[in-house]
Amino acid sequence: MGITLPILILAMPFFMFLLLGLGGVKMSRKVAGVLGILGMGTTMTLAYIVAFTYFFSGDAAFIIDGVRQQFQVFDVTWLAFTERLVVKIGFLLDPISAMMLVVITTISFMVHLYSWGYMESERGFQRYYAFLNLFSFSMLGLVVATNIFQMYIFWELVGVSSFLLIGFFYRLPSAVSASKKAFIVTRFADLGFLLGILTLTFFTDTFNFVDMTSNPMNVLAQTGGATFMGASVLTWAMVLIFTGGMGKSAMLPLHIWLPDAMEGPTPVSALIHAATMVVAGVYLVARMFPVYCVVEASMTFITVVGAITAFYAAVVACTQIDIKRVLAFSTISQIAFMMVSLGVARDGMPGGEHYSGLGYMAGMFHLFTHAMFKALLFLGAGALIHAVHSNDYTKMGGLRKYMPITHWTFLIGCLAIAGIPPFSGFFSKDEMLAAMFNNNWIWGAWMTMVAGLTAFYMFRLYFLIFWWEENPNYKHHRPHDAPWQMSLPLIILAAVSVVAGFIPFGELVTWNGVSYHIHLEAPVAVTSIIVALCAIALAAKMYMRKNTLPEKFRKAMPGLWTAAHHRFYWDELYIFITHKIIFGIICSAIAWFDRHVIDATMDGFAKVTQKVSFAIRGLQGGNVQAYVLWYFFGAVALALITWICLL
Amino acid sequence: MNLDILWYLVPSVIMFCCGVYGFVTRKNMIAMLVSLELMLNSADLNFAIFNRFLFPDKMEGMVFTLFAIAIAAAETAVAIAIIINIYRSIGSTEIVETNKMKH
Amino acid sequence: MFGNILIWFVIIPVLMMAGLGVCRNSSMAAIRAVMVIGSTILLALAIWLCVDFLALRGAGVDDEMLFTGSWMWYAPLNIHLAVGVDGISVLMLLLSAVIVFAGTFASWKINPLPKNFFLWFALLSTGVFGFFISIDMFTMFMFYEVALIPMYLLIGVWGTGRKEYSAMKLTLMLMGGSAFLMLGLLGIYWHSAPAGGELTWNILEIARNNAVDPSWQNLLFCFTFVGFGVLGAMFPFHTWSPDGHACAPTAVSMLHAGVLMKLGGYGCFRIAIYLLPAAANELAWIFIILTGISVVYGAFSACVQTDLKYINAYSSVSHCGMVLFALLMLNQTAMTGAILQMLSHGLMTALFFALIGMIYGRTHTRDIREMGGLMQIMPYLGVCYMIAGFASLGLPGLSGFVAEMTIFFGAWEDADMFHRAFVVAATCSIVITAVYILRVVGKLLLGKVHDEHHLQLTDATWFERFSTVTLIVCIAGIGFFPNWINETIQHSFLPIIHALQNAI
Amino acid sequence: MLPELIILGIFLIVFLCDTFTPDNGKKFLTPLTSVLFLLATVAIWIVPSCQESVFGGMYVDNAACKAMKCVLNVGAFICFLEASKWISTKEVVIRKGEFFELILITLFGMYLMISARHFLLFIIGLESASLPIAALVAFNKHKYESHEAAIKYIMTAVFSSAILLTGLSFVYAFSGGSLYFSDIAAQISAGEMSGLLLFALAFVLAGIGFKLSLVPFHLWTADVYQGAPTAVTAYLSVVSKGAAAFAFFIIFVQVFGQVYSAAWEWMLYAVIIATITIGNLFAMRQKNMKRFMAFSSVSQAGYVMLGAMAADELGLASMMFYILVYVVSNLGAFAVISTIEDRTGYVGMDDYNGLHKTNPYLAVAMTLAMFSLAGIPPFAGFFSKILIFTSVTGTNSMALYMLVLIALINTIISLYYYLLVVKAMWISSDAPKIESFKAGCTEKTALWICVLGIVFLGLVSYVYQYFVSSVGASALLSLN
Repeated sequence: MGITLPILILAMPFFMFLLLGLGGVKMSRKVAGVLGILGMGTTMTLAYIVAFTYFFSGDAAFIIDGVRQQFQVFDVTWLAFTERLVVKIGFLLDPISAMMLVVITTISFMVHLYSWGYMESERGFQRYYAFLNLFSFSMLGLVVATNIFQMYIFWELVGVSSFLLIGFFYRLPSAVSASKKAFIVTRFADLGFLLGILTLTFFTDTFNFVDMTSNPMNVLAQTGGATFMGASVLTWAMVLIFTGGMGKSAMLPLHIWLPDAMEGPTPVSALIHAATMVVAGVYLVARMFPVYCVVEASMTFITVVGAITAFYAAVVACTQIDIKRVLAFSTISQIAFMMVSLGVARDGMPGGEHYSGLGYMAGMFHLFTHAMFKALLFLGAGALIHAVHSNDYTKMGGLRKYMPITHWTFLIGCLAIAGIPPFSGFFSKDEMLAAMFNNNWIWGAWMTMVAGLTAFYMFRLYFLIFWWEENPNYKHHRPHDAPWQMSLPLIILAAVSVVAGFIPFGELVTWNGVSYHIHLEAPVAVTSIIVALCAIALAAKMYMRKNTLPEKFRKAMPGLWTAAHHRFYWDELYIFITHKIIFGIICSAIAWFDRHVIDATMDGFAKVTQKVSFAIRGLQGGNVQAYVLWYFFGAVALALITWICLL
Repeated sequence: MNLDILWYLVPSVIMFCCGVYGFVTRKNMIAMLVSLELMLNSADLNFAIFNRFLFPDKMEGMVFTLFAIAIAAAETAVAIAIIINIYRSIGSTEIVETNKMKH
Repeated sequence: MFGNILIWFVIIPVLMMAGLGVCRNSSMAAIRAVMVIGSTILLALAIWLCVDFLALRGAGVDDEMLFTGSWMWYAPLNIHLAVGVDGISVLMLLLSAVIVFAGTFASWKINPLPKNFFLWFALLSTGVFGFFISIDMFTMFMFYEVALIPMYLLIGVWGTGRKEYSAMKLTLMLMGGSAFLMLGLLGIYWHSAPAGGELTWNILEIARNNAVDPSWQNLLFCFTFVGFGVLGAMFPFHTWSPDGHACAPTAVSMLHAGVLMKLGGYGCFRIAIYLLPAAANELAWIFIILTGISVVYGAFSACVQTDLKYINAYSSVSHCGMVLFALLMLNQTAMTGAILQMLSHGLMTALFFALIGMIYGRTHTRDIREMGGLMQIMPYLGVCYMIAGFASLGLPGLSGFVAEMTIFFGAWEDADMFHRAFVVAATCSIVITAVYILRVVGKLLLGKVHDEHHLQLTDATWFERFSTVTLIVCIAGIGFFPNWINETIQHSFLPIIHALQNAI
Repeated sequence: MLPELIILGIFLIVFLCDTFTPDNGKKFLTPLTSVLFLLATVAIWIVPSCQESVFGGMYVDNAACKAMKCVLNVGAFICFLEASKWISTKEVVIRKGEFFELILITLFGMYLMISARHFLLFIIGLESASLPIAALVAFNKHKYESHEAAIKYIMTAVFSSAILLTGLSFVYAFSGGSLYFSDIAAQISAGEMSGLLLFALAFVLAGIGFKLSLVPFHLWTADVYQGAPTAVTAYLSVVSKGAAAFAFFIIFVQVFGQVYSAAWEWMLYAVIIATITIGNLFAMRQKNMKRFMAFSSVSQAGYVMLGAMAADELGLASMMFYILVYVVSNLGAFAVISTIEDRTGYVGMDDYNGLHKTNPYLAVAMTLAMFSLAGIPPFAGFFSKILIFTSVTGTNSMALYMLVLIALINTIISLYYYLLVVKAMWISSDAPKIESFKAGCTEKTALWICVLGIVFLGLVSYVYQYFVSSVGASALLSLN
């Protein structure tokens, strides 16, 4: 493969960003929109070509003896820290990056298209497209990174584009603060990432992924068994790197930014906060997977964090009233699913070689399917918001008659996420659960329960929006389906969600490049289907027709409900820490100290000098006799002192 | 050192100290000038004493004393002239009257 | 003498001063013409020098300093006017030229006494350029002070707020620093050659002789490092910086934070570390503590300020602390990062101050509580401010990121617990930086328009755009293509690293 | 003895002209004296020096002494120019000739101080340099301050000569019967250190320190400077001080060089610290410009003495250079002060507020003078300071480093108060008190000389090198 196409994949969105960013002010909306969509369409086409060439051409560069190779299309030096530690910018083609190219460009293109309708009347339309392109560029750069530092670079860029897009409606204070929060929380996580990179590369002396992952035992050997505070240094490094992933992927306790990020335009939420950027953490773990494998403790850490987060987010999602927040928590929960799935996969699992990479494959599979159906759900939610002008499900209800396209596509999305066959979510989730059961039945059971919760809150949402009771306002303002620019992506994504499960994913994406034949694990599949169906039935019972059951439930467990509704007070805790402790105590104290101690000391020198100057002015009393006395005693004292000192 | 020299030196030093004391305590400028003369004379005396006792075969100390006396006279003359001016200006020769400029 | 390109960096500002002297105070056009022509020539000269330098290096000329020249000045003390540049000085000259150029445009409408303003401005530039071309400690010190003193009048006459107090404080503190510095330099001079050898002020010769008695090195190191450190805003000698910057006029803040504070860092390695390597190895830890505190302390202090210039001044304390901090790591990568950080901070903070000046010129307040939503009113300035902010918080693609990463990776090379702890603390500053930058951006640019009157305000004029674009291009340039700069700097550090290793 | 003879010659010419021309025809006196004096200075400088000794070795002339005398001449010449306006005012015009005559006499005395190699000649020189100044200080007969200054001056002066003579009398006791510098030095180096010698040293130091206004012998300075006519103050602050500094160096190094490190180094050490610090502390709150300059000159004297601290050839050369730079800087400041005082009568620092609006050139000249005094490059003061510091640290003694450190820290205080003047002129927003006016031609000339000196003395290294070579050629530090 030549390097033209890969370079173009990166260059195209960046060029569009510059074009729309610098020249956007002079363009009409239409031109900007068309340019943006065409640009992204081209990128998507290129990405497809590249990905399909990689997967299906059978080129010897990509596949040798049935093992898919990691292929560095190009890798140019960007910055040389030392002779060995060199940052390069490159393009790594391997199963997961090829898959991500497809995911990112597809969703991005859908969002570009969708936004043309959704954002039409907004100010700063051109700016919006510019930012979307910036984001796409950064995300693509992230997934094709050949080395961990390149990933970090684009990781930061992704963060900033996310910041810009969340704060797109910058006139709204809530959007501004949400964007700030997102940026700072992820930035904090990135600090961990950076420290992790520092620690890891200190030993490996390379940033390159291939060098590190092709021989993970070597990495372990290079650390030479160094420990810090009881854990091995490598564990620290890998956990710190994972911290970066926790931030981007909104794992507990760094999840707080994601629900607020819903202040951004809904298509942005679909692109960034559902399909692509938030899975960067998962992608990071997958990318470093072989190294993680040799550090048992870090894998356990990932699993535990993922499991807790998945459950937490699912519970919270059951009580939210803002539909985008429900989806946001659902995203958190699903990403945590993937994390657990990665966490349970490793070498030497029971069940033999065959199962070693199952969790990895399943996680990636779910990443793919989730991207599609979650984008679909978000775009559907966008259509609803577009129609009702509110994020609040209490303003909705009974919409199925008014918005049939939205209704059906949304339903497909819900079925997919709930894991009902034959929709795509079923297949990926089933593989994940199988991997978890395979590792330890506790993980399996726990995550099956989360899957049940998922089905419940998604259908709760679905019923509350499309069934329940009609909002009387519809009479004044009749909701209707969105224009074609918005409906088309919905339909396409729904179609993908239906069929994506049948992609032979195991043949394409595995951790070691050896293809893997997916087969249903009947007990696991049946259990999960039953659990999901029960949950859907419960949701239907509670929310299909207007009744008092939900109210009764709420009354029955007031404490739990309130706590869950307030997301278990994480935000309050953070606000307390940041505002009260960091700003109120540390920063103010330091600022005070600076002015009143340090600066006052410096001023104090001046003041003391002034004071002394005034204090000794009596020396110059104007009386010549006193002058002479000083003179005389001065001379005598000089002699005496010298005498005493010297003789 | 020869004990004899002290018989002459000590009065000279006493003279000097009296001069300093007088200069510092007198209110009248003329009296201060007189005190200054005491000090100058004490120095002259020293030269004479040292010359006579330590270097009897040389004359430099004596010559120096002569010159110093002449210079002292010149100084006194200038000082008196200035005092007269002050007297004309403020009608007093009290030293305390002349401390307008200070600090 | 005049065949040496470097000398012209001093001659041209002097000629500018002469030209300004001829202008009448009222003829703004003539004054501007002199300044624009002069600063453009300087910029062109700096670029030419840079290209020439790289070409020579590319051709394999491997001397420590290029374009050297040395002319006897004070023969009895062996004082020369010795010039020469290595990669670092070239970049510093380029930076200074860029900022002088941008500063000229940023003070397009200076009032009152434009002629005098530019006279002092040009004198300041003379000092800055002279400092960077010198390799003789005496002339270096002379130019150093030449660069400092115009600040007093520039702030005092054309400043705002408590300008008299701030100008005095700034001048006295910096001069206080230079008092220590001077003593250090004298000590180095008197120990510059082995017994019986000819004493010299020439940095290269001193480094070659390496004759400073170890028992003296520690003392002299403290003197010189503190001396330069004061200008580098090292804790606890940084307090001139917030007040001084807050009161200074725009171009002066730009030049001061952009270039003058770099003199401190530059001097620290060129004199303190290079000439006193044994002491540098031994005493670095003390200053690592101080500069480490600077980094975090400055960032935390910036978080609660409400005056834009104070925020930026404290941020400068933090960033410049990072420069010294990195230098003290005493390894090539970190020191390279320090120079990158100097360049980056120079450009970025100049941009900040330029923008603050422009905003202040319109709203007549610098209090972020009294402004808001400026992005709607002056989008150009708003966007520039955000870019500056992103550069400051280390966004990849802009210069700050490159510098900070190089510093961290370099600093991490020292594997002991002490260094590690301080590096971790320093890395924390990038989060705090994000906090205060976003706080300002959020309050100042985004959100609702705070004051109805601001709706009448206009966006940037052509000369303001010119000034800012120049800086942004440089910031992005470093951010995108850092490696040629990086290599140039790394190469220039070889002698210093060598000296340090020999001294262990 | 060429310089002395020339000065005497000019004195006689001026004296005769003054005596034998009618009162209303004395306009030519100022130009006559100035031109003659200028010619004399050039002559002294051009005529090659010879190592001559007169009066049986009591008087010695050589290149270094010649250079010192030239420095003093520069100062005196500028003083003449500055005085020309004041001396023509109606209260004092009648005594115009006397002014020049007295100045010339003091200059003659200073020449003797520098060239004397015997204490008798030195004392004669010192007194003839000192007594006429009392008359000069009292020159403004119509002003009370002038009288007060004069009485303070003369009283302290006589007291100090008494102290000096007493000190010398004790030195004489150690001298082996001769008051030649070389003889005394030989005797002292042979003998033991004794308490009496310490007292003698301290008294001699105090006696000469009076002229230099070293602390604590400086208390007369401020009052006298304030009360004396400004031209006289200017003269007093530079020329008289410069001559004393040279004499101090020569005497202490030649006569007491042997007991340098044992005794007077430490006396001087203490005195320098006190001088610089006290001078600065007093200067920083002065509001009267002349008084301000007085304390500034006290502190400058401390820096001058650093050259004596070094006590070597480099030290002497640096000291000469310092004094030359100090002459132009200080006289530059005094030129502005006297110009303004003659026109408007204002001498307060607050009166200078906003000076740049009405008299920009004066403000610029004053600023340059202040910067130079404060030691700011590229002005000459920076070079003189750094050169003198370099010479002091040459011995690599830690104590001297600390001395330089203290001196350097004091430069910050001095910078503060010099900047106060700059602040008043440039920054203060008050309405300017001083009207716009045109300075006279002599004042302009004086200012131009000073400004050019301030700007170029340092940048052109020739002057310093000239001093170094002249000192090197003169073997001043050796005993003969």
